[in-house]
Amino acid sequence: MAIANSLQTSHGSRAPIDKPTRHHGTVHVIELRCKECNFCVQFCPEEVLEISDHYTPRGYRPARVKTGKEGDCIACRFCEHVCPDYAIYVVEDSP
Amino acid sequence: MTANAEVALPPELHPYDHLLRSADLPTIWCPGCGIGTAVGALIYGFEQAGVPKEKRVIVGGIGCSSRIVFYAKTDAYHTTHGRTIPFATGLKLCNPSLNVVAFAGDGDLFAIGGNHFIHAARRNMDILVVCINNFNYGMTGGQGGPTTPAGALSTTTPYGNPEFPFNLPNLAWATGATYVARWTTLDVRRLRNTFADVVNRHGFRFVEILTPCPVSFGKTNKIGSGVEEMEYYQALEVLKSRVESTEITKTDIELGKPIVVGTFVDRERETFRERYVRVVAKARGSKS
Amino acid sequence: MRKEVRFAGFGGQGVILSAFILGRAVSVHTPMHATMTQSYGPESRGGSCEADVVVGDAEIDTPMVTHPDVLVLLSQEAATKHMDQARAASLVLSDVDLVHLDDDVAQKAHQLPFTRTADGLGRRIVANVVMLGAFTNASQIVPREAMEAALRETVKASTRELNMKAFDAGARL
Amino acid sequence: MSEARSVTEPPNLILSPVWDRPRTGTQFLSGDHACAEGALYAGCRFFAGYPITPATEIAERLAERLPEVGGQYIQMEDEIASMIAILGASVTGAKSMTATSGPGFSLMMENLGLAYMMEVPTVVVDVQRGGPSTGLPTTVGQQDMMQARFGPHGDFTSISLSPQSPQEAFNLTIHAFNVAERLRTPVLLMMDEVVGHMHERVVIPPPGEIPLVARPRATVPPEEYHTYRPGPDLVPPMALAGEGYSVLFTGLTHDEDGRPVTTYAAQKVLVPRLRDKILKNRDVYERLGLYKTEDATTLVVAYGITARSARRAVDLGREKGLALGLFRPISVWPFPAEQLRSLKNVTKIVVAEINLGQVVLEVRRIAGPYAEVVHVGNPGGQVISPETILEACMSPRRAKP
Repeated sequence: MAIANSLQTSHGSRAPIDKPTRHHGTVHVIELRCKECNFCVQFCPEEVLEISDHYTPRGYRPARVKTGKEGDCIACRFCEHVCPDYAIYVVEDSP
Repeated sequence: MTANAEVALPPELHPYDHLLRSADLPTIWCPGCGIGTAVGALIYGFEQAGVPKEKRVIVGGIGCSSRIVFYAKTDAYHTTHGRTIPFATGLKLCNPSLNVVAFAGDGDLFAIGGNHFIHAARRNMDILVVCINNFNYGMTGGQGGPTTPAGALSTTTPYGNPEFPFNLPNLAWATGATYVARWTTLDVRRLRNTFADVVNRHGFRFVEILTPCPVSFGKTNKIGSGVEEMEYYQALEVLKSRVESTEITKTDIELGKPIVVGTFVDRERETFRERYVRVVAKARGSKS
Repeated sequence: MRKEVRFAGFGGQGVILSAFILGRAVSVHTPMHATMTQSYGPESRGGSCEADVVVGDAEIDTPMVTHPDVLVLLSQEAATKHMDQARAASLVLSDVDLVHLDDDVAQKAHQLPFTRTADGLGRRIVANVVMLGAFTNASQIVPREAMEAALRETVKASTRELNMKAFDAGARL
Repeated sequence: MSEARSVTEPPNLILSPVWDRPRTGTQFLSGDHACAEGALYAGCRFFAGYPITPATEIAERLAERLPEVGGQYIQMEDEIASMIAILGASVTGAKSMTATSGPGFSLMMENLGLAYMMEVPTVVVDVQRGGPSTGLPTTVGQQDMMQARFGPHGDFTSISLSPQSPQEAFNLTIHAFNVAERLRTPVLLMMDEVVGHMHERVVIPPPGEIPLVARPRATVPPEEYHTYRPGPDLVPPMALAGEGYSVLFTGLTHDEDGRPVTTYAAQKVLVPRLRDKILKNRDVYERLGLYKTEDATTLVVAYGITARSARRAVDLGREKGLALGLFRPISVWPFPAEQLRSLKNVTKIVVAEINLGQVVLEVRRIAGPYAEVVHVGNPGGQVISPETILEACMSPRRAKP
């Protein structure tokens, strides 16, 4: 992290690494699979996600959609693709 | 947001559940490990490329990466340490209709199995080799290996690694691979597209995936958690869509230095199989 | 009946091929049994070389030759090494131009010009086939037709005629 | 090439294996070449190997012959790769083989263990030479017999066959494939340098005359199939790669679905079954050569080339009025213990083998309580002579301590 910081990575750099199509989606989290790795939270381009404050039986706090951000998902699916645990996915809202 | 922990989940939720041995989830991988991301990308590649389910074969060796066989629902062979490639070789040769992926870690493929890698590349064996490079032996607790950066700390390089690591794309190129790419798990979309592109191709194809190993490598080297290692990649990644062969030596990985990612090699060469079929024709023709 | 035959010379003389042809003649073209073994060294040319054939009318038990009945000596080194065996053997053939035998052995041996005859045919390489012709005649272990058939099957088609000629020349020595 | 395949052919080789070039009839072949022809006859269409004296002739013969029959020969980078490549081949249904000698055999041990654990049929030939280490590359030994029995780590049961002639090398290679397929296990063909290099008459029958055995295959639909659920004979039917079963094979201790379960509970189900699968199916593989044993009081136990000296020793002894007999385990492992015990008149056993005492340990374990067991051997490099064996048979009984 120290090295990353020294290269002045800021929260402003949370651009997706390629351009998503502008859609809207609903995020689903399978909490029992989530290991609180934070990949989805950290790399969601719209900062839709956060870590919840409750624990799963395995002792992790699963990711969840921030209150008030439910409509902000652009269905880029980066969270779904980057999740190493198949714990999060997006259902695209029908246009 | 859906269920909380107490509610029984429907058996299929995630779009990949039918492609996973989902009853065995969650995986054994540590929080912040990127192997699962790579596995998902490979599954996507199979799907996107339209590889029939019964034709998918994954061969793993020993180590964290090889555990793919317990989660991806394909014909799956969990073999011995270092021997993914020769097992895949025999398998592919005897049933060329199968789509065979050797999926293993950096220690498996390049330390104990290094000889097999270079020879399979030399023969242009028809397999896709995926290397999860997390710079150390994760499963056994973080020992140094053939890709541990010079100076990096591990349980067996407590004063900093005195050795130089392999540059894997360079090695693969030099020994004959027809396709070579390097991505990090942060580049998941490019990684997925790469798999979709190469699973159906012929020849010896090699994809290196730089993967966070927070518990062993990341913590020891003050990079931090999985997500912090991802940020480290984000900060240091330099994308080169196509590196000329003369430039491939400049893709070495050093701690704290830029990491070149991209597709480095994409070339045609006759495969072992193609050449052997001619041997058969000659043997049968000349002896009849 | 059990007959032990030893061919001894140096690598490159066709020692092993000679034993092979004898073994094949017996095994494929007669109802008798034959076992061929060979000393096998890291050098393929120039070193000493032996090949043994045991011929019997029953299945051969041990294939190891300890007291050869027939001894064929194609080099001085082989002759020197096997002189005692030659003394005990009932039949000894040697190349007269390459091998000097002790007097007592020389008395009973068939000392014949295998190499010289082959040179006369224009190809020294068939000296062993000349020898086989002489061997077949002198030993009477295996019918000549069987030997000729095995020889024909073993050598390349392009050299068949030369080899048959060499065999014939040997048989007339 | 034709799509038509005979039933004896492995199902998946796109090269369309054919068996239109059998070299049948009476031939004069070395043991190595006879072994190669036996493999072809048995339906082997994949060979991966690395050259090593005195097994190289097997590779050479198959490099020439396999492409003739639509099969494949591949020279691997080492014996480790060879051993595991034949396992990869076998999981597709192909019959596969490798051949080596002592040093290479040592390198194969880990993946031989994997074959036992994953229950992958294959055949491994070891043409034994003198060891340890590089030892005597070009001369005879029988010093790998305990490695054949106990080489890989962990508990497993080896089936090892030992031919005494080229004809038997041909026949036993076919038998080895049949046993491997039938029991889903690797089978070892323990030859020796003399048998490997020796030439004799070998009669190769027309295709079909020697029956071939196919491995038990999955017949139920995938959703009802369990990768490692054994049949009544303790052998699990095998689903091949590409058949749609999403099979899971692992070298880890596993449950009936192939899932890793690294517990004592799983281990104590799996590993004893792997043993019992072999021990309870003796009729599948056991072969024994007996010579004049009916009234024998002194028995020579010998295998491979040594058995031929032993046979001569028995004849020489009989000429002297001694009640000698030959007990030749053709399947050396598991040792035919019951047959040995059934020879009630025997009071002395001479075990002749070209080593300093290997199979004798097993014979002593079996017969030690009722017979004097003597070893006659050498450290490799030469065949034991009939006279040496006879002498051991005639030496006075040791005084009991």
